[in-house]
Amino acid sequence: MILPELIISLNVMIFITGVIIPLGIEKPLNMLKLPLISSIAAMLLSAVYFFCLHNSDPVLFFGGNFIIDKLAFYHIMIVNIVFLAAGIYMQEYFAKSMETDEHTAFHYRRFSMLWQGFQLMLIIVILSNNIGLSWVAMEATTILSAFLIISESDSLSLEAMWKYLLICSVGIGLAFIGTILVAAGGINTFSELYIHAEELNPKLILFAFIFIAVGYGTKAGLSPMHSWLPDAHSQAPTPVSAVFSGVMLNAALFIIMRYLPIVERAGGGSGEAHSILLLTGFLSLLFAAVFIPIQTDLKRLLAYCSVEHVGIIAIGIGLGGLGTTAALLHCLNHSLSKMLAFFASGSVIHEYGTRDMRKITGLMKRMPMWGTAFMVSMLALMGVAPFSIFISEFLIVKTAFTGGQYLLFGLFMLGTLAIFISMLKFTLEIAFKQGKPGKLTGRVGIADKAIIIISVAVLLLFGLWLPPDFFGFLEQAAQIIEGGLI
Amino acid sequence: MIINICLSIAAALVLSPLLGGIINKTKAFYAGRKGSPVLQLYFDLFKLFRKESVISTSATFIFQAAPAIIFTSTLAATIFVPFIPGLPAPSFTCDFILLFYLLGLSRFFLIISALDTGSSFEGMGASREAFFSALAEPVTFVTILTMLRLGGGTSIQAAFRGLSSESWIIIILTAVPFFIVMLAENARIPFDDPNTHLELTMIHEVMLLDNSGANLALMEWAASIKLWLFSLIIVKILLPAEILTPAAYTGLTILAVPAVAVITGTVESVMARASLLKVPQLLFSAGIIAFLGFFLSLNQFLGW
Amino acid sequence: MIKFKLSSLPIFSESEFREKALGLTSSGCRISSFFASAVEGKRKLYLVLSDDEAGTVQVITTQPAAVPGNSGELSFHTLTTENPAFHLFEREIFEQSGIRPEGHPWLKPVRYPDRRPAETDFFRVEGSEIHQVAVGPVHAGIIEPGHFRFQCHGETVYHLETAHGFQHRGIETNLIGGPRPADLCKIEVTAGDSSIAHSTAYCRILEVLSETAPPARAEAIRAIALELERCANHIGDLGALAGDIGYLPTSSYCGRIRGDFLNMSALICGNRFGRGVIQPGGTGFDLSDKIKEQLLARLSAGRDDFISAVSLLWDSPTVLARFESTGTVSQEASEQIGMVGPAARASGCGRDIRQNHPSGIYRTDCPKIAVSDKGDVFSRAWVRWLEVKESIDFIEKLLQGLPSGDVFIDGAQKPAADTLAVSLVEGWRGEVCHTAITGTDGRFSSYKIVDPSFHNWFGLALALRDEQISDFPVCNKSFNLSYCGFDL
Amino acid sequence: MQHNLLILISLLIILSNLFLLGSSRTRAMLRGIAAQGVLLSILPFLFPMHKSGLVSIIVPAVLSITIKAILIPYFLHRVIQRVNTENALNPYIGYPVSVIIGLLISYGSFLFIEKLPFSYLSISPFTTSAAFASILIGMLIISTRRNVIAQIIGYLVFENAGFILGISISSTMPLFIEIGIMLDLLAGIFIMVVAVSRIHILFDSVGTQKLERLNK
Repeated sequence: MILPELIISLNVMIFITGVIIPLGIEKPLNMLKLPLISSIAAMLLSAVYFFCLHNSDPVLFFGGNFIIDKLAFYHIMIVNIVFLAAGIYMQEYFAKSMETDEHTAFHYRRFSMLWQGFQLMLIIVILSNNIGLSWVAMEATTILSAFLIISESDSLSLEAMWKYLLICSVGIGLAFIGTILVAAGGINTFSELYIHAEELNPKLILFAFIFIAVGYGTKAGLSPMHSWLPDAHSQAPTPVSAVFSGVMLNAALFIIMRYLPIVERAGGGSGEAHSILLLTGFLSLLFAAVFIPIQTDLKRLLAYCSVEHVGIIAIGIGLGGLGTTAALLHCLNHSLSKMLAFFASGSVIHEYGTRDMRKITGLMKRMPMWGTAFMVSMLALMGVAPFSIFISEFLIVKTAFTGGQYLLFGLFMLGTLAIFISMLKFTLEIAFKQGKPGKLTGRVGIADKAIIIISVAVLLLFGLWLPPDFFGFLEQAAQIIEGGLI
Repeated sequence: MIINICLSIAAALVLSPLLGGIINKTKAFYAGRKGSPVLQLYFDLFKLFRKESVISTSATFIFQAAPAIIFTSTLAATIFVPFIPGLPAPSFTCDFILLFYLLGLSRFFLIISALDTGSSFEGMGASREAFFSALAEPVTFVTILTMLRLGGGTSIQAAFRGLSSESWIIIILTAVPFFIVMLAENARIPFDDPNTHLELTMIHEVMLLDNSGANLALMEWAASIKLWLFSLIIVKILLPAEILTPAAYTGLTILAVPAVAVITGTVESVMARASLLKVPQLLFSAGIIAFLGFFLSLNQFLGW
Repeated sequence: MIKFKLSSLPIFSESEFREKALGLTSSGCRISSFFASAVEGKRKLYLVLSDDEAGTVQVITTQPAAVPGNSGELSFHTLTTENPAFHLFEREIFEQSGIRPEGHPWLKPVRYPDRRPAETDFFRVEGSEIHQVAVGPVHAGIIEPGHFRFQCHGETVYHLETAHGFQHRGIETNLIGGPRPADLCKIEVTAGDSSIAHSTAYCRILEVLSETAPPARAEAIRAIALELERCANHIGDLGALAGDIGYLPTSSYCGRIRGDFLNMSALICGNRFGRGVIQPGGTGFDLSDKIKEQLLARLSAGRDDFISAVSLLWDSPTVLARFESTGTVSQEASEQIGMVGPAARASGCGRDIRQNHPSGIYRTDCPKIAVSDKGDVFSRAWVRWLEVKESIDFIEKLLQGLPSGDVFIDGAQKPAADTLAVSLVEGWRGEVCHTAITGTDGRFSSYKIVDPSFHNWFGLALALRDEQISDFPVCNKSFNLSYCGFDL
Repeated sequence: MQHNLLILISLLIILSNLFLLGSSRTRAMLRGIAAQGVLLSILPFLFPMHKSGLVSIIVPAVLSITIKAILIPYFLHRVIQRVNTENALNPYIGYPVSVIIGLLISYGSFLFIEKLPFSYLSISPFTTSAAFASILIGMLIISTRRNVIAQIIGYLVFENAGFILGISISSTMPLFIEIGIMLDLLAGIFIMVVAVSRIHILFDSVGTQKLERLNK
């Protein structure tokens, strides 16, 4: 089967040319077109291999170092969608900030190159079957994305970048130790490891998984190693915040998902690995519940909200069964709504000139379009009924309840409720509190309108009616995590 | 046993002034100079013994008695580290305490004789000496304990017996801190500068400022015997006795002790003297290494 | 160098003088010299202020008022309380002329303990655990005499007071009535290691007073001699610093290299300290092409030796640990007390006469000024290291582009009458300031020398504050101030 | 012989860790970490049983000596020169105390290493426990130092621990991944170094106390 190799090579080539071309471009706006073009190309390619491979078994290629299966495909889709949307949004966003900032072509060139490298590395993370390669690519995302944070170069973003760099490097270092311990047996691909899992030393693998969970969990923003996340997400330029929240956290969780069946199979299904995820998931939820009410910065609020949702995904996977499917669905829902929320807040912050939520009032009247987008995305993030996050959260709660884990159920409800109340208060004040009169000139381009409308539509659609084919696809992907198909 | 004691004392008396000469020659080599003759200290001692002592009017009998006490107690300490293996040597339970307490006695008299002169410089030197030796003492005892732990006895002989080529890791972790202690106890760089003329920075030399003639000679001689003793202990740590015949071992020792002096001279040449504030840190590092050795000896990791 | 007709110098009233002095010193001017002089029986105060930014020198004068009830005694209101840089100058004025600075906080004699009725005890820190340590005037090494009194608490120094005057020779009084041919020899030994700096300053006074300009070749040779002196002394000090911390390699190599540089001076004039090179109106010696070639060869060898010997210092972590953060003088303190020379530049005050008040060859070309900002022993050593390298380059440049022509022009021996002249030279230790006043007969009625040590001794005291007493030798060496230059 | 060498290297690694914990001067720390890099590059030769072929021994050794002992210390040296870092930044835990903690950590890892599930994999418990102690000591340095360069060096200690573990217990990574790991490290340090110069330009200091404005 030569096809996947060809497609992946093409994909890599696209990004490599994408990284090289900006060197020859002078106009900043043109440099920013490139990420968009390569995202579209990547999107088309992934569509191609979806049609070729969506019904087949997992495909190994490049000497078994890469794999495409449903789980990987699903995540690739999320990566491509978010990057595409962010690529579109970016055009308007930087065009606006170009009017005021004194950034040189150098900044935009660097941004364009790093952005595409970042996307490529995320795709490699997801397609990798080799545990070492996963690690290398994950570490590379840290390195490449560090400078995306300080595109708006001021002291706070520099501080955020430093924390991101240091904490994530240490986290990834821990994951490295875990990776080595897993590879100690002499096998270093996920698929082989799963096949030979029963021959592995269960204690060793569990011990290694702790390192892996903490390590990649750091990058995923799971508590207690999440402290870089609010800083980096809030200080980065909005498109970067969107891909951090929407994609990078998922990708880090994705590696943990890859390890999960191996650990469980090695341990004879003892469920210890799941418990670790449950624990960190609840810790994250708790942290978010404590810190969200005291926020004043809009983007920090969204960042803590990411901690919450990553926690929820971890809880879903930790619960297993239907919870895993729900968690996968939650990945997409969260990415879409968080992306939209960041886009909206980015525009709002730009127009109001402040990130202090106490100073942003009367949004619905002053910026109707972005206001609506903001309202919808915030409501979705809170888990309000007609939107899709409600469905995924509901499924997770249901899993906990039907599984008889009432304590977990109670804790989950308590945490989400606390977050719901404080976020609702913030959202309502921003949207409807009497503010200064007069509309703001926030332009909304055609592309922006399209993003808003499509995202809202998908969020609503999945909330009201989940296509059975899609759900079936998700269930099959979840089976991989559960240890069924590989 | 008497023979061995006599030999130890004789070797210490005769050979010890050589070490200072070797150190100075080494330093001169690194500094690109010719340097004073290796036997310079012998000449100095000879000269000083022929001179009369001038004694400050403010000094009491302590000042006059101190040189003799310092000299004899330092010399007495040497008998516990026999020069020739194989022959019976004085050895009893916890004799290492006596050894270091004899050195302590000489230090005590050095300090009070310095204070006795009433000079402000010598007072400062005495207080520094007291402070730093208090820091060096625990390190010494930890290294001895490490060796005793391996040797399974409680005397110095047992301590040296315990070391073998098997336990080379312990040997390193004992010899290095002991070497640092040696530099501190014998007023070498980086702890003290034996060549300086700056009263305000000296430790050991400043305490001898008021001594002259035979008294000064005794003090200098005692200092070189102390250096000899410490070098000999280091050689004994580094060269486990079991590997050679007594004769060969003795020969090797005679070569190795000057080698320690050469190493000391090298250290003095490549390092600057540390600020007095840093001296506790240096001794602290020595202590850390000594403790590492002690921990390793506790668990017998060597069997791994 | 600059001169003023005495009649053109306005005499301010005391309050005007005070206002002007404080105003100028607070707006960037530095006290180069402050002294009392009796011209035609009227005792006046002369304050020489140099403005480093503008490169100008000003002189303001006043006539102090008589003390009521005591017709013979004069007094003025002290300026020390407003600006600490006046402290030592006022004490000196009181000692030399008897004009009392009223309200001076510590009116102790500077050199002669018995000349005036005054406080002679040392400043004492009270407390039962405070002890005093007295060092000198006779020291253990071969150094000049000076007394140091430390107020210590354990090993920590709370205060250091220096006492001088053990080798005063009365140079300033000796010069009155000059110029005489023998005076140059006295000037050359004002501070023996700064012969060139002092003799240049003296010759410039004579030249400006007689309006003779030395030929360009002479100016170049003067600069070469001055920079050689700087190199030799800095190298010697770097070696001595290494010796003080027991780092023998650099110490012994630098001792030799210093000799090499002294021998280069000897190559020019036959004397290792450059005696006789500088003459009023030019130089006493010319550089033949052979000597020039020889100098160039020796310089490049000397530079290699110097760099390899001193690099050992910077490569040795124990040396750096010993130097860094030892004996720190902050930039603020350095500005306040008016420090000069490498010590000031090590504290971040980039003042250098060669750049700020250039004369001679320095008007057209000037080595790069080395500045460091920590103010510790390391910085003072580092500044010297940079200066030596710069100076060697500068000497090479001068040698290669040596102007042709004579090295001497006659006529500098007849100063104008009734004139005040100031000359500033950057010696290796810092600013050397000579001020001369001529009487109606064209002879010196007053001659004032300020050696850089005069400005800097108090800096050493500040460097020692809250430091270990065992750090004194290395701090002292990093300043390496002159005793006889102070005592005069 | 090989066994003894392993013990010696482990011991030197532990001592260099303690040295790093105890030194306040960033330049001294730099020497310590470069020395560690040299020690690491000897290790691949001592675990030949894990490797197939000479290339897979030499490549990691050469990479480690060029990257860990030469390139990274060089970057850091350059940045230290540029930022003129202040040494007297009081750490959260004093130097002597952190050395004692480091000593106890090292001793503890000797004691407990046999109880950990991977001890059976290694032929030299000495090396493994040295690596394990390095992980903790690296984290200790990162979390207690206020100087960003010291933090980078702590991170390097931590990375070195991973390298030692990798060499001593597993070897199945394809060569291209080992190269990738090293290049990642190099790039990461390079980015950190660039960040440090920016921090220095913006804050005029490389202390972390000015990097504490973002919290909550």
